[in-house]
Amino acid sequence: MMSIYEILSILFCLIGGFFFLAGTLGLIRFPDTYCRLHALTKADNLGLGFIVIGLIFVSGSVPEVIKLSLIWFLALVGSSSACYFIGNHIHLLSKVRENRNGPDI
Amino acid sequence: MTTLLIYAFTSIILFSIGLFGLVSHPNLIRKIVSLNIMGGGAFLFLISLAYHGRSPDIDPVPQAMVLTGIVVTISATAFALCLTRRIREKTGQCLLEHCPDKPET
Amino acid sequence: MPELLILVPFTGALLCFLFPGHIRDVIGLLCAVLTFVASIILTGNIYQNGPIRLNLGGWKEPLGIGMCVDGLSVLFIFLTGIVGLLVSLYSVSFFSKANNQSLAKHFWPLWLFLWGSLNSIFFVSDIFNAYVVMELISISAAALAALSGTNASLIAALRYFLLAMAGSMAFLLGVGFLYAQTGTLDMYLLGAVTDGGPLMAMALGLMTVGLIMKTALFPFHFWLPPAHGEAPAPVSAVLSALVIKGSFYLLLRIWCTVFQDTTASPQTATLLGLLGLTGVIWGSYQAIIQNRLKLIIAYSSVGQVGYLFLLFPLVFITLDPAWKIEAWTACVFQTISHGLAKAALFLAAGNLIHATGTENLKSMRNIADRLPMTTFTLALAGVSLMGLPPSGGFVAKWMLLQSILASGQWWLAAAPILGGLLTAAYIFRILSQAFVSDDQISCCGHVSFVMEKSALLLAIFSILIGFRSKEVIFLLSEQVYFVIQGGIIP
Amino acid sequence: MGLIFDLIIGLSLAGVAWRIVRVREHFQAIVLFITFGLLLSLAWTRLKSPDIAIAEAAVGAGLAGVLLMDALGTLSSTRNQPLPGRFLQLFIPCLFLAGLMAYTILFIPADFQGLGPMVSEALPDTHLEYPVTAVLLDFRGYDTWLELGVLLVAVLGVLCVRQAGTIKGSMLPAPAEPVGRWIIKLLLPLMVLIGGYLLWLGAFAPGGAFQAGVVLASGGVMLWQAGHPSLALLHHVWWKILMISGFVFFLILASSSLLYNQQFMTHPEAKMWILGVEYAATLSIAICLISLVLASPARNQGDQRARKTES
Repeated sequence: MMSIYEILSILFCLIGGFFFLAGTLGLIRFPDTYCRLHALTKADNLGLGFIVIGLIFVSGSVPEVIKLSLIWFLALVGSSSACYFIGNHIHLLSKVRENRNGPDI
Repeated sequence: MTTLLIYAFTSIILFSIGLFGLVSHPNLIRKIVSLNIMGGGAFLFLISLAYHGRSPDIDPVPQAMVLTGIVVTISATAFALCLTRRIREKTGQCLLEHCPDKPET
Repeated sequence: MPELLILVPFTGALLCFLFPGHIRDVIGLLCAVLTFVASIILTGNIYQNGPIRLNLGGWKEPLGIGMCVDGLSVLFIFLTGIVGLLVSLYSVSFFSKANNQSLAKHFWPLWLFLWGSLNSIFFVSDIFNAYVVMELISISAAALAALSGTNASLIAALRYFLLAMAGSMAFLLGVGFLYAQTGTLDMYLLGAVTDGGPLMAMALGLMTVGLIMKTALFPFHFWLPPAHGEAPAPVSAVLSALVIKGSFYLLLRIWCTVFQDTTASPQTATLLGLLGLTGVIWGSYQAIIQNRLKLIIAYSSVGQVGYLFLLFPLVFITLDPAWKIEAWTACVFQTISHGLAKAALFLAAGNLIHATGTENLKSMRNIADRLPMTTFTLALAGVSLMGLPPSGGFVAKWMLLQSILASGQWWLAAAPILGGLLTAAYIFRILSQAFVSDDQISCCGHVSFVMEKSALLLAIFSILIGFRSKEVIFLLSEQVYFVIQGGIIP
Repeated sequence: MGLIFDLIIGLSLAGVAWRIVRVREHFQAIVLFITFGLLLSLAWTRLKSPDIAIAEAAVGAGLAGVLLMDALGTLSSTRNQPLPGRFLQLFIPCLFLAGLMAYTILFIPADFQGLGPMVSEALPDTHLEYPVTAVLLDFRGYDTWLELGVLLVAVLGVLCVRQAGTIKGSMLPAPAEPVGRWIIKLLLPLMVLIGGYLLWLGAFAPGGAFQAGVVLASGGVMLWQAGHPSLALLHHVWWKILMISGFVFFLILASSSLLYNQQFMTHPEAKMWILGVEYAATLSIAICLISLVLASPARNQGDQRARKTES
């Protein structure tokens, strides 16, 4: 017999899994890097958040809850800044390319 | 027993793949990456043994050996990469082919 | 006492890393002298009192790491001590030259680290510890090989280093296989395990291949000539005389203690002997056709290393224990006399190159007139390499030939005979250029007293060791932890 | 259930390794290598070795990735590298070797014991509660000492290859980025906290000098990557002293054991020295790893080239 918490936990983890799947699909199918970044950071963070919520339901103690939330928070910080760096780099690269093409034409 | 077998087989495969990469790739960075895969294989073998031991706890000796090994390998990798960069800087390529020195002053 | 041999060089290396300028030379030299004295005392100690074993941290063997010091280790320690001291003396003078000054800063800490780790590999009695020490040796040796900073030396150093790392990885996996079979890491406990089995055989294969890669046995010799030939003279001397001996020592130790009774098969031993034989002929032939002095000497190392591997078929196939011991002694003797002679040759070559400013054999004419001392050194070291009496090389090759004939493996006799002739060919090639008088070449730079004398002393030692063969044989047959016939002295 | 998980990890490890070796682009290979490191640390976790998982995640995936990326950055053209020829000549021997070793593995004795029971028996004598730390710092302290030596020699070797006197020359931070500065402010205190926590934990739970050292090192590398000049503020003499501190601590211990006429490398029975060794080792592991990453010979030239292309 499963408790309501366990059922909720499984449900949230499944939802999280779905978002991860969607994010991965986006990573594979989207045409350029900006879109891919978009898919990765948004969908995956959401997926991770749902999984964390799902795990919080079955966690035993308060420190565990804090640790889980910290994981989500750190992943958010990491992925958003990584997204910024990648996006910025690509932006700069395209600018350099434009400049290079300019005098050639 | 079977967990041991799965990981031990994986470790052997990793070691051989690393060896194959080391001998087949002319590029130095790829050679160094392959060496690291070889190292990963050897470490995995030791840890799968540690897990396999009869006592209830994991055998700590292979764990300590692998920790030592990881630090040794990263030092060696850093040193090899530094040599590679220096070679790249001086000869303009990342290969082990001999390149005559510029006449020294 | 054995602890000091590790502590002193390491302390010296740290101090050399911290202090600038001339203090560094003084510290380095002081440590070299201290280590030398310690190695002489230790050798005497072991000669009189027999082997000792230390348990580090006071923990008994399967748990803690042991250190074992026996006749075999002290012979290598002794070799390292002499070569180390004289190379250190030489380098004080060598690196004080204007164009080399900045190199001394890197040379001293690395060299002392290398010395300390070589000493600790000669005490090794734990196979994982051996892996760590080998990495220490490879990194410091590769860094030293890259010291001169030319393109060729960088590439040679990296090639050596990649090979050495691959060898270490194979060794590490071998350690894993041994641990899986026996659950211990101590060499002597491993030797006490009697059931062989495929795990032990695989471990033997992996470890042997890993170590012969580092020792530059024939199919894996390709890294050696460039790495040793491109380094500065004192570094080449150390690399050729000591570093390859470190991995050879480990190979000997492992074959004689861990695998002797269980796994070492005649086929593997024959294969190693065959590779050694090929190495002798191929290396010596290559040495003859080279034109650069240091490359000749480096290829000669390939050849001389080949001799060492004749030990395996002789010791592991021969039946008569007396001849086994003879062959065993011969090969270790060869290691020592080659180490001394090769170091002398490289240092002398460094003097010549320093004086003439070129490495080309052809443009080194008439040096006998101008650098008689260095020419004499070359000749003396050459005598030992060729194996003419009464040098150390002669004793080694004579015993080797005797035991080959006694063992009935006739084909092995090709190595000392052909190898000796080919060695004579390239040594005379160097010397003949030395005596050609050529008035057009007028040089040359001044070679300092210390540089000439330290090379000469090494050459003299390589001859003199021939007169001390009794003591060496005693150390190798009585004062070792294992006996050649099999089994362990409790 | 566990077996399926093991199989998935094993297969993906092998698959990723194969891709790393066979993929055309170097950049892709390095990204895959970072993935490989993460997968390996997953395997360590599964094999109940959290210490190694931490170290692998920080070293194998983190620092090695930074090092490789940095080295790759100096390669101008990474695209369209031809795959090496002679595929079969090399592949078949490797396959043969793999088959041989795989066959050997079947002979691992089922009653394999290892040294685990012996360690737990002797554990009370060490005054430590966590066996891995006890093995590292006490039973096999000599290995750990030499391993600190390997780190130090690698730094010396890097200096030698660069023909540079100190690590200081390359300590110029990367150009500052607003987001980078922000993330540093947020994450660095956390990393220092985690490092300290791991260090403190080592006496009785997974954690210890290595793990703390590599986490601190990753923090330091991040600090530098983000363009923060604080690392360069440390005087180079102090830098050297911190770098050798772990090795020196062991050296002092080993020498003092000789003075007391005890066995080599024995220590007085006090927790103080173990703590001292751990702290010193952590610091020197961190500083040495940071130096290894920062001492990149082509950096200055590469920056100049980049500036040229920008202007």
